[in-house]
Amino acid sequence: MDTLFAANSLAEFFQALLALVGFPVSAPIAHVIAVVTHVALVVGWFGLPAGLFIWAERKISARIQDRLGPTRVGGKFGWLQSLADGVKLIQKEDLVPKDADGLMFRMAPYIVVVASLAAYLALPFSDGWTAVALDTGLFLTLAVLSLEVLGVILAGYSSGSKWALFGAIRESAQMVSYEIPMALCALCPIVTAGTLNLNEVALLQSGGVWNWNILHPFNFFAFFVYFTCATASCKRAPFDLAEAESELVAGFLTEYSGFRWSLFFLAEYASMFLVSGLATVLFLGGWDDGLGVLASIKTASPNGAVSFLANAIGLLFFLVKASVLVCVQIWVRWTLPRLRIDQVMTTCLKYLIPISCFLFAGTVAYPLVLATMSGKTSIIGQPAGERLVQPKKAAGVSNAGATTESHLRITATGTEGSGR
Amino acid sequence: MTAEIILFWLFAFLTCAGAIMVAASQNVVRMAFSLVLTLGSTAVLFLLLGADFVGATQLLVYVGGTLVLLVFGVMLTATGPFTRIKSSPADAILSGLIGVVFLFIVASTVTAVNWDGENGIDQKIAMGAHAKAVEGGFNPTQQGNTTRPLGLSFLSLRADRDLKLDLPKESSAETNTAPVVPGVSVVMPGVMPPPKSPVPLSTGYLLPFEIVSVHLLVVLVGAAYLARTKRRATT
Amino acid sequence: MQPTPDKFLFISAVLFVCGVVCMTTKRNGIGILMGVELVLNAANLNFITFSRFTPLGLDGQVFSLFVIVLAAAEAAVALAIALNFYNNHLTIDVDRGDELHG
Amino acid sequence: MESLGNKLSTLLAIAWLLPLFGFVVEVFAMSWPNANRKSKAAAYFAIFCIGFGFVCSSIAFYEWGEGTDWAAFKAVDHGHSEVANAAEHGEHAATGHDDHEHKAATHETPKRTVFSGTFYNLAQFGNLKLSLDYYIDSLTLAMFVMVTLIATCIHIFATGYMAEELVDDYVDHQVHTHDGGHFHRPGRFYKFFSYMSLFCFAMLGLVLAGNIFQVFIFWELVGICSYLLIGFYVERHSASTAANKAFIVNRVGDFGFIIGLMILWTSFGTFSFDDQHEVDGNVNKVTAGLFTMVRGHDGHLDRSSDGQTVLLKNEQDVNGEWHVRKESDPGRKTITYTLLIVAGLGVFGGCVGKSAQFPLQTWLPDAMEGPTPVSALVHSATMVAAGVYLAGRFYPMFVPEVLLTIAYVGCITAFVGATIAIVATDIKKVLAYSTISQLGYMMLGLGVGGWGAGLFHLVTHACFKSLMFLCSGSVIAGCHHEQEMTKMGGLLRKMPITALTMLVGVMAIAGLAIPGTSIAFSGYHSKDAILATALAYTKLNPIHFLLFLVPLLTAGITSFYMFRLWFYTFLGKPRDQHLHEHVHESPWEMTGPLLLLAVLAAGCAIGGEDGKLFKMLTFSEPVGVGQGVDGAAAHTVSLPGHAAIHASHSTAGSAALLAAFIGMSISYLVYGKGVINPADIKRQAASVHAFLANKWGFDDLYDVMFVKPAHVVAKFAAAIDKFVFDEILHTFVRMGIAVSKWDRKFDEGVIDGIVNLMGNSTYSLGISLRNVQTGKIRQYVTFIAVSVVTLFVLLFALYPKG
Repeated sequence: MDTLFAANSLAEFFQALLALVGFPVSAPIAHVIAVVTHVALVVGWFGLPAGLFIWAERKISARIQDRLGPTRVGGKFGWLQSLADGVKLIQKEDLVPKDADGLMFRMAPYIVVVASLAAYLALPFSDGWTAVALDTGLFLTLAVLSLEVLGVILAGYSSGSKWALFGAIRESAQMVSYEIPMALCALCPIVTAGTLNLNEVALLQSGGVWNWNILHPFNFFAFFVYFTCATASCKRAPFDLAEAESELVAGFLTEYSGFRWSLFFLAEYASMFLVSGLATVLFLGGWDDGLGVLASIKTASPNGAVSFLANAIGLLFFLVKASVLVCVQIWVRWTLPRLRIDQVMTTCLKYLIPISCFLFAGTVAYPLVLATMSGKTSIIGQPAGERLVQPKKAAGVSNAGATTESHLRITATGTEGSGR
Repeated sequence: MTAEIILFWLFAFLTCAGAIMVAASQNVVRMAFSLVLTLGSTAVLFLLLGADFVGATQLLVYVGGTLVLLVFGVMLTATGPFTRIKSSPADAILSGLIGVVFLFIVASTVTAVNWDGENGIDQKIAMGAHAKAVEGGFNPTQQGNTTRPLGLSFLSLRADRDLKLDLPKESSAETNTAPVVPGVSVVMPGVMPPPKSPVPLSTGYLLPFEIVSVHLLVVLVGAAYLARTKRRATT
Repeated sequence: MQPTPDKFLFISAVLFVCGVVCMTTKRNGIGILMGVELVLNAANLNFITFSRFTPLGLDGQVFSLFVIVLAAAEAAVALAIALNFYNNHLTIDVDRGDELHG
Repeated sequence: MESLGNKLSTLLAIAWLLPLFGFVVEVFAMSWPNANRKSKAAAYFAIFCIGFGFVCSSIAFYEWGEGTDWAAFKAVDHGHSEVANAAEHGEHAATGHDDHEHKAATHETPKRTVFSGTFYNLAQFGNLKLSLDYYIDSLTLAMFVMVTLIATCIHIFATGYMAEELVDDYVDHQVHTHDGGHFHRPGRFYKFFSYMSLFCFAMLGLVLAGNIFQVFIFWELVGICSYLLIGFYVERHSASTAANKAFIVNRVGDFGFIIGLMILWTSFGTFSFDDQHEVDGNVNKVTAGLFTMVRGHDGHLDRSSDGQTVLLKNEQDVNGEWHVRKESDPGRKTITYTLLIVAGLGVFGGCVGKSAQFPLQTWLPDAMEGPTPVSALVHSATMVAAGVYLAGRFYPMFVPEVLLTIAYVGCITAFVGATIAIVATDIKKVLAYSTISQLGYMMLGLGVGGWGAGLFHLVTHACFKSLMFLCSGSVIAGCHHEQEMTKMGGLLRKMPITALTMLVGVMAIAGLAIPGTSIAFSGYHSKDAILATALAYTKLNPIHFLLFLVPLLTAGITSFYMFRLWFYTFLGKPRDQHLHEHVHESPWEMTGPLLLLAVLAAGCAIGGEDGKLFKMLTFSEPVGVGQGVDGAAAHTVSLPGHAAIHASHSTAGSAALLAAFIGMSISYLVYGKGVINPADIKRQAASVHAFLANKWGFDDLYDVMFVKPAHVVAKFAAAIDKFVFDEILHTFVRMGIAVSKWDRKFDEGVIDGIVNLMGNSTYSLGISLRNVQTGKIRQYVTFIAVSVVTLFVLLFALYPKG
């Protein structure tokens, strides 16, 4: 029973579970099962919540615009409106323009969807509850996110329509430029934590709101810059230049209809949730409740059902935080007007990049300066080196080795010795 | 026939297929996206080989950056929709021939080496004592974590070379819990015996790193200068 | 259990050959650029393979990182050159840029 | 004693070297980039140098007198033996090397009067030592004082005379450029005085010289200076030719001089006049000088039994006397008598050239092309007298035959010069010829055994001749460079000081005196001394009676043409009114020296041969001269001793005076009163006049004898050069050309062929290769790939398996 809850990854979990049930399987099979489960989870996740978000967006926008929004389908609040939309979209005819590049035209939506899907690869939903606990988690996530633009370009180009092309070019230009400040700001908490492993980043913030990175003087600003860039990279208003219905009919979506169109739509919401979750993990303490209860529980009983339960509760916290951020994005979309393309680029290249560079440098210098002034490396909360999870987790989370770890600490925070 | 074998074959196929499509296709944009396919699956291959950081970099830089750049180039230099500049079949045949011969040569070279088997190289090196370190360090089942060593090496600290952390005998048994530094040198005949006392730190890659950064800056400026639109040819 | 190195090497060989063929056949400048990228990737794959299977260790990965970065730089410059070429010849067909013929 | 010698040598060295210093300074000042040509700084500096030299030499003279407690003037009375003794003492002292018991044994005043030594060793070839020595005796001192004094006067005079050179743009009216204008050049004030200083240095060095080689060095140096100064107006053709003439003619004499030097060196092994003292360690090594070897301490030549060889005394005995070495002695030295004669003649040849004696006298009149101060200093007082000085200095080496030659040469020179001077009309030319004849007098005096007389006349003549030259210079300056006496006349009122001083000079050279009294001009005493010697000489050897008559006649002629000069210039009515109006007396810096020199000219020889000057000179007379030579024994001429000379004084004196008066009165009648018209005489004796005016045709003679033949030879040589050597060279050249033609053919045909072949093949190869370079990138890549593949294939094919 313990092994069940002592599992480091889903694969081990299943292995233990099946062994418990009486079907002992080898590790590879367990891996396959785990992979399948992951995919099922993620797809299911935004099969369902994407719908939820769409519904939420309709309602929120309606409220912002002083309307009721959907009220009919499925009860008083129109719960099933999204489902109805989905059914309608699936029923629609799959059109491919005559002089479009058919293959590309068909392929584009899948690339986008796969990109935003794959971005969930390294995102931890709760302590250790991640598809692949990569050491380069954030890095990989950003990389995969950057793949999305290719799909957009492909779509715009292969449509063989100038509106689509315009939209695609705008989109690519915008995303390629916004990636830079986004990555820089995402690196700020990484520097503070000293690891790219999202799971560790989250763990390092656990144990109280005062440990969250957002209270770090530089990360605080970094959060907002990051969120702006994230919004832009999701093509959300006020940065939705790609489908600027007032200028380009619908941008790169012009020629699309039916299911393929809805794939783009899904991908958009998926990436919205992804960037929000990323923000949660990086700045908002991930699955940590603000009071350090869960952290204390887990430290009290590192493994077993209790910690499992704690993880489950942490999952809820995580979802809530992320969803709130998504709602914020929706809110922003329906309240702010759209910028001109030149304004968009100006915002990025002239303001966000310098600001983020400054923030990054500040975050790097901050602990060193602080350590030289006062022996500590952070004003509020424990220094990063001291709030580390128990060694058992460390084995699963990072195989980088204690010595390397300690070196990493030294190089990252200047004075702190190894907490492990 | 484990999962990673499956993955390997899958992505190996994708890589080769993409590469061949790049070589075969006449449409530049299709080439570009075949290239995306190739590079992406190459990145996965990197991951399979335990080089997660390199894989991620491959994705970010190549797929996310370079290829977008290429597509830009394609679109900026396109004279019409879906332009295709056909190359003469003679060229195709000639270069195809060369390619085949070349491939044959390289493949024969590769296969000529006895990788596994009694006294094959694999026996000597890959599956030798080094493999244990590999088991610890690069084993994909534990998602080889090369980020920190790489970062340290760029900060001129070779975690795998300088921190002489040779494996304890018993630790090789349960590889999971044993803290293993990737690429650490272990006792093996002919290859780098572990020094008794810590050797002075090697310089690592700090200088090349800096040089490359400056080089990037220079390239940025130079490319921006070159790409400026000048007077068109009078034709 | 690992796939043996020769498989990876073979893949890289395929990449390389395809790159070379690409360079020799494509009249489109960008196509040639892509061929170059393929070749570089083949090299990277070799690096990684040997760093995985031989005591080369981390150095292979470091080198491949450098290769990637420099490839990016090279791509940028090459693209700028291609744009210049296009500005001067109103085409990207490299066969038209043979002013230097003997 | 040594201290005295050091003192003297130091003082004289200062006096000698100062002008050199002046020369250097002036040369640099002259070549100074922006030297102010209007300043007289150079002149003042030169005057300072030479004047200081005069002071030094005077001091030296006084010191010498003190050091020898005026032995020179005490040695009175003309008793044969005593004079001999005195001379002996002198000689002893001169050669005397402090040998005390010897001095105690001999006489009461054992003081050294001759000091010799070495300043500096120039070089040492084997045992031939070339060094800067000094030889100081009363003659040296007298010459120093005389030269420096006169030079000072002339320098001062020159500051006035050369004043016209004080301009940046000097117009030479005697030089005409091609466009008919006059020649313009920057003034040469600096240059003139730097030359003068150099000359003073050379002349003093010549006088001070302690060995014959050193004499030769400075001899040539004064020659150079005279060359530079004669050619001072180098743009004037006459000046440059005159300079060349002087130089070349002197070379003839110097050729003889060199022969003499060679003989002396080969047979004596030393050049030094006096004995050489070398102190190495504590041994005081003494080697005999020339005089000692020849004359020894008693002045007698030691000749072998057959009389063909002269035995040289180069062995010193304990009392410091010198003897001939034994037959067996390897150090024994001898010289053939004829060789000794030749040596003497050679050296005398040098003197002939330098002081314009009979065969070589022609250069001196032309030398008057130089500025007048130069004529006064170089060509009358000092340099030309250097020949006489050398003859006197070298006297002990002359055997009677040589002396006879000297006498005749002098005699002829005196007569020729005087006769030509009668008809000369250029004022400076007249003086030049008189200079020649006076030099002839001196030589004559030396030749007939009047050592003292010759040098006595040398000094007096220096005084009055320089005076007269300066006067003529003042006249010329007054007359704006008009030198023809025929255009002058009546200048007495215009320039009284010049006229009167000139008169003094004239009287001095004419040798006037008040009969019966001892009041007389210096010229009288010296000339009288010479004539007396000549008379005594003719008494001894009657066959040579001309040696007395010709000089006597010449004395008359001298006073004639001298007074002619004076009357012509200063009396009578002006012949050229326009010139006469512009005549003016010269400024003080010119007249001052005139007055001073006039005093000297009048009274430097007061007392005659009892006078201090004469005693002083004769004090260092070579031993043996005093008692004369009885030539009968040696089948040669015999020379009169002092006694004989003294005996014939009154006769000779009165004869000379008579001749002088006659000459004076004739010229007064002719030119003063104009009783006889000189034109008539000219018409009467036209041929004679022409002959004389043609200078006895010496120039023509030399022209025919040397110049023309030289031209012929030169032409012949040129012809040979042109038709033989040139032809040979041309043949070579033609052969070379032919060879090179063939070589060219080979070059173009074969070498170039090969090179071109290479070039063409390379070119065609390139042409064929250029097609390969299509400029298509893809093709290049293909090539690369193909080549790589090929390489691999080859590798696999060739690489040994296993």
